[in-house]
Amino acid sequence: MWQGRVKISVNEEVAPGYFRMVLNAPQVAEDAEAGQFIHIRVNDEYDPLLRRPLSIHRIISRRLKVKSLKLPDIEVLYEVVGKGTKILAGKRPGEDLDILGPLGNGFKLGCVSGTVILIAGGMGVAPLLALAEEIRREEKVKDTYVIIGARTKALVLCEDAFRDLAAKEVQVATDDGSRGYKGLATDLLQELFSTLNLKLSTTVYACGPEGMLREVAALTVAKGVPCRMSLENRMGCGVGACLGCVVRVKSLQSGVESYKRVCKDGPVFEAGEIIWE
Amino acid sequence: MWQGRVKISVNEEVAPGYFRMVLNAPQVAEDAEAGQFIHIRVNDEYDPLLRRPLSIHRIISRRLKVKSLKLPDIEVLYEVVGKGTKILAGKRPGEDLDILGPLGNGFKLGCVSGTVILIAGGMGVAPLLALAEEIRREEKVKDTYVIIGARTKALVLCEDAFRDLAAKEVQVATDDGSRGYKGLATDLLQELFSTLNLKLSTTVYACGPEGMLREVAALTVAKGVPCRMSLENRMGCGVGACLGCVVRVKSLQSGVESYKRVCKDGPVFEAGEIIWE
Amino acid sequence: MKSEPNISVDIAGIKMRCPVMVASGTFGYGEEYADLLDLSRLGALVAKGITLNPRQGNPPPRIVETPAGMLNAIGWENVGLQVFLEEKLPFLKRFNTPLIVNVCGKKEEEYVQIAERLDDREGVAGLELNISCPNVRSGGLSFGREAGATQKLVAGVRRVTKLPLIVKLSPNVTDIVSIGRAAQDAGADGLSLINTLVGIAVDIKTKRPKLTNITGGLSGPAIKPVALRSVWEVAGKVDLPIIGMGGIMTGEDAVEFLLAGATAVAVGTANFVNPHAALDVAEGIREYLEENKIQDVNSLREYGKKW
Amino acid sequence: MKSEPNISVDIAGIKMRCPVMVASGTFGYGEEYADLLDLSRLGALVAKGITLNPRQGNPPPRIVETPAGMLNAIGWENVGLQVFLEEKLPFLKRFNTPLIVNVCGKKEEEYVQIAERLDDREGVAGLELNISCPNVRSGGLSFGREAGATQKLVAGVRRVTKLPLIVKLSPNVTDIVSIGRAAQDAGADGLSLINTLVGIAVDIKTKRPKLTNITGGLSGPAIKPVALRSVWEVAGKVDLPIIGMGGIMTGEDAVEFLLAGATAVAVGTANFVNPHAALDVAEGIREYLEENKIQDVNSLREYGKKW
Ligand SMILES: Cc1cc2nc3c(=O)[nH]c(=O)nc-3n(C[C@H](O)[C@H](O)[C@H](O)COP(=O)(O)OP(=O)(O)OC[C@H]3O[C@@H](n4cnc5c(N)ncnc54)[C@H](O)[C@@H]3O)c2cc1C
Ligand SMILES: Cc1cc2nc3c(=O)[nH]c(=O)nc-3n(C[C@H](O)[C@H](O)[C@H](O)COP(=O)(O)OP(=O)(O)OC[C@H]3O[C@@H](n4cnc5c(N)ncnc54)[C@H](O)[C@@H]3O)c2cc1C
Ligand SMILES: Cc1cc2nc3c(=O)[nH]c(=O)nc-3n(C[C@H](O)[C@H](O)[C@H](O)COP(=O)(O)O)c2cc1C
Ligand SMILES: Cc1cc2nc3c(=O)[nH]c(=O)nc-3n(C[C@H](O)[C@H](O)[C@H](O)COP(=O)(O)O)c2cc1C
Ligand code: FES
Ligand code: FES
Repeated sequence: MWQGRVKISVNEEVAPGYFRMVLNAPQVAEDAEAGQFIHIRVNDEYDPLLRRPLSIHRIISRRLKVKSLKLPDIEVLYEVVGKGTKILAGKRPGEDLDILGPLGNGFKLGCVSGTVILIAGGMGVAPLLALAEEIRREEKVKDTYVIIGARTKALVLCEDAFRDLAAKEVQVATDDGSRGYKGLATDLLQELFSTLNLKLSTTVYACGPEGMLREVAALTVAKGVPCRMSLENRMGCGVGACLGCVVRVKSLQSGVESYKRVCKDGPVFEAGEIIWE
Repeated sequence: MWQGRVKISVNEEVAPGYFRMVLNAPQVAEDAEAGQFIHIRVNDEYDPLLRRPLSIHRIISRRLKVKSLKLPDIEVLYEVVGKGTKILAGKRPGEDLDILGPLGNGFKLGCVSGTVILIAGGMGVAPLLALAEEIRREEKVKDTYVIIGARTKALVLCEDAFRDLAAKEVQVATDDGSRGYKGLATDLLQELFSTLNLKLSTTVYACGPEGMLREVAALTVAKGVPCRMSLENRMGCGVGACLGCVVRVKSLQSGVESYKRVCKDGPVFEAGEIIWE
Repeated sequence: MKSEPNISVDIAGIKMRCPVMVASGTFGYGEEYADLLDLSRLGALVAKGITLNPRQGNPPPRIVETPAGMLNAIGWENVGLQVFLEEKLPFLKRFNTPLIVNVCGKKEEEYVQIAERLDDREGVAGLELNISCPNVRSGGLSFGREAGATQKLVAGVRRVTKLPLIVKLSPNVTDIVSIGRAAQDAGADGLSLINTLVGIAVDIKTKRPKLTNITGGLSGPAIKPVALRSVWEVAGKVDLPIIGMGGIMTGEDAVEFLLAGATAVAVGTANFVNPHAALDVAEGIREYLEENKIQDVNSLREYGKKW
Repeated sequence: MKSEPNISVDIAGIKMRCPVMVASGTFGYGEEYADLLDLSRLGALVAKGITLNPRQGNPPPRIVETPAGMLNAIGWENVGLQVFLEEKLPFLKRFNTPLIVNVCGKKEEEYVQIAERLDDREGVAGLELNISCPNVRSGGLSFGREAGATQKLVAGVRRVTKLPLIVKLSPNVTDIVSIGRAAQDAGADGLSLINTLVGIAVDIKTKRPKLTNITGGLSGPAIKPVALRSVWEVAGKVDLPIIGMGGIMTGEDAVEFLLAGATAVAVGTANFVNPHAALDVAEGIREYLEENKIQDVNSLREYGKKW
């Protein structure tokens, strides 16, 4: 966990209202895992007051001029939804940004093997691309399927990037049918489930809007397929101290209900443990 | 009085910590007089909350491409002293700024004639340059003297601009003696007074830090020389509604004491009417 | 939606074309803003607080900016009742906008005298009793911080006026509901809330308060959560129409107050930041109603009762 | 200046190397921040409020951002006294930093029992009675909003503990001085102020409060003026050392509190924005003293008395 000011080297609009930003932050990148996030202070004033959490989208190598050294950088992908992200979008390369991270528990691949399915809704691609990069290094994973859902064609993000990461198949669903399947990403998941032998090791990783995650949780729990999903919640501290970001969970072992902190115990949780309100 | 968003066409550092900004604001420039100010909202968030007042420094002509039309623009000169001016300094040409103006009562040259002395301390040059431009158009003014005081050489602003405006003499005083006279601008004023025939029509216009203005007021009142000076005060509305920016005055006619609003009744006042706390 | 939503409201018998007024002390007597916006489009205009005799107010500095807010200690500078009637009222009468006169005083007597003289005045639509001004102290707390004193004062004024009587509450109390109830019991027709919170800012260079008066009243977005809570608490317990205020900058902010239980809102500090704020807020409310297919702004205040 | 200025202070017998502590509920039990800053450089650490039995707290959403502030309605989620003693205290004892335990309860009985069990505990430097938490209601107002209830509660706890007893005051009252006096009369050794202001934020899309608990406690820079005013009022009238808090983000903010009459300060919401805030604030105070050639931080609190 590190906190300090880092330099922005890229901040560009990649789709209408969606930006990618590269931060020269080797202190954070070195320890970062897929599913973790950084907590960003968007300005020096007190409005907005709190930091904004953004998932680690990619860790990319930057070659330094001197001594052909390489340093890892952090890339984030964000949508402009309110004042904090609007201020971020106005930053220029060369400016500084105060970040804190890496925070949270990532996807924790552990001893994953066999078939892996990544399902992303909208901005949900952000942490899943980092995960896809990690999965590529997992020798026991045979096939990786990627399902991307978006409102419309222009907002389908990272499709090529996932393909480049040697996913077996990248499927796209859009609400308006302007690209790929017309309908929900979860329809595609259901269909995929019907073509796979779920008795063989299969794991699902999901990130996206709450409605989608709820449905993914229902589907995977019903089929007994292990599924880990990344949640979002309003955050205060981001480090587990304020208890502001909790989600209601039921222990898979004991059945005991309690609150867990999205920032520290998550943001990645087992689909089965989440109690949806 | 006009309020709206205007485009920034220039925003550059002219001396360490001092910036000049040009705003494409013909709606304001057309009505503006020397000594008036504009009230600027530096960002869309609520910190800082209030607008920041800056004097009209120059009204400059911009030639439009089409039809060889000309539009007047507003130039302001500002020092970075806190969070509002820091945010201003970070603006890029092409960005918008929400301004309100022109506000206040300017220097009101009226039927000035004979000798005119402008005395500026630090940022005080800002409104006095606009005044010098107006004075140039006054045929009855014979000689214009300019005295500029600053902490050090690098912070002596607009010296050449005043010279170009055909001032008879531009004198400079710096606290550290790095340029011109070593000492206070008011020392130079005192000296100048001793060389002039104050029986002939002489008027002083002043703007600068409170300490300087107090001294200028004392000198001019003692000699019976008419003097108008521009005051600064914390402002709320800028239009005379909140009564937040008042200064204590004593009517030159009736001797009655009351508060006057710097934003609306001023910012320019008769030196003799101000009651210094 | 077929028809435009209704945004007119009635506060204590005062009919307003839109639910947005300008808050007392932040809009002078209207003159200063007349160049910048059409006063006849406001829901109502609440004049700067007046006292029986002219008052010079506190020595400067009188205002200081704070994070997302400001402190003021104007100290009731005003022209006094007589000059108000002679010089300010004629101007304000020109606009077809209800004028609510904000009344201040040190003693009950003062309030009563002002109310008496305003009672039959053409052009005065209602009175707002400022019993909560934190910047003038007359031995201890101001009237509005104690239920008994509130009830007595309001009853005294009620006796001499038939005008709609709005009482403006202070948030600097343990139990704002009890003060609101006291006003209701004494015959008030409506409540305005909130006035400013008492605060201080310190100048660490001079080691003294930034305001000459030491304390000032905190207003602006910083206090919006406290204002919303106050409105919601009172709306649930007191059966009077409420004018909600405190940090309203946008139509969205205003809708929050209306949902919490206010019938109308007032825009204060926002006028300084955006001279067009009151009309922008009104337009924002209208847009909200349209987007949410709500026919009448008066239906919003029912929501808070169900929370 | 020849020598370093003194920045150590003594609050109710608790010796602190610098006048900056972290505020209860904003720093957990220290564990989460231990990676980011050296806990042994803090003046003191105030633990998250504990209750006799574990509490799960309120359903989310529990926090919402407001202009220059935030509302929280955590609702006392905590591990309970037993687990605190077994699992949290051992970690905190490792640092050479006074630990102040923030105590919460619904009934006097609860406070008393917790105080009894903490009295002889190694590693506990003092108690802070949170009698002002706005997020738990037990029939009407919380203890800290009424002088009589405050006095009774503090006296009850005083009877069972020899530990330095700090009482944390609520700003949601008409007269904070009377509550401070009641605490003093009942034997408190120090006062913490302020706790959060009660507020609401409304979601205009759902037409419901943003917090499930409806109301929450407002903290952050937005409330700093109210906090400074409270500290100044109480410091002038009550003869107990004060821990000032509410919106402190920088060393300059802290100096404002010290000038207003506080002996020490606590940093709360700022920890979320800048995890290093408490140490940065301490450093800022030291720099201020040096620049102003002030030898001892303890001399600052005399200024407010002269305003
Ligand atoms: C662990 C984590 C990882 C995230 N990763 C990404 C990412 O990689 N890319 C990305 O674009 N976004 C991500 N988000 C969401 C992102 O943090 C919010 O969109 C951002 O904070 C909004 O800030 P704002 O000031 O622009 O919007 P605001 O003005 O604060 O809010 C605008 C609207 O968005 C809603 N909103 C804002 N933040 C949240 C939130 N955290 N949860 C639910 N609703 C919210 C508000 O209620 C409001 O309606 C992540 C969130 C979390 C918790
Ligand atoms: C009519 C008028 C015309 C002005 N013209 C110019 C100009 O042409 N160029 C220019 O550089 N400045 C001018 N000023 C001053 C300018 O408005 C302030 O410097 C600016 O508002 C500071 O904003 P900030 O947010 O950067 O500083 P803040 O963070 O608000 O304050 C920084 C420091 O400056 C002090 N300060 C800020 N504003 C004022 C003020 N208005 N009066 C006294 N002290 C203040 C504060 O107390 C604080 O110590 C003018 C002021 C007035 C009233
Ligand atoms: C500069 C200023 C002067 C004020 N004067 C008065 C007044 O004379 N009478 C009154 O009842 N309220 C007065 N108020 C309080 C406002 O009417 C309003 O209740 C308060 O500012 C909260 O609203 P806001 O946050 O929108 O400003 C004043 C507020 C400000 C900022
Ligand atoms: C998330 C959060 C949790 C809090 N929990 C407690 C608590 O358990 N006990 C307590 O006495 N105060 C609690 N407080 C209040 C703070 O200790 C402090 O008094 C208040 O936040 C004002 O300081 P600040 O503006 O610096 O945050 C909490 C505040 C926040 C923001
Ligand atoms: S954001 Fe503070 S505990 Fe998660
Ligand atoms: S700033 Fe409002 S009256 Fe001058």
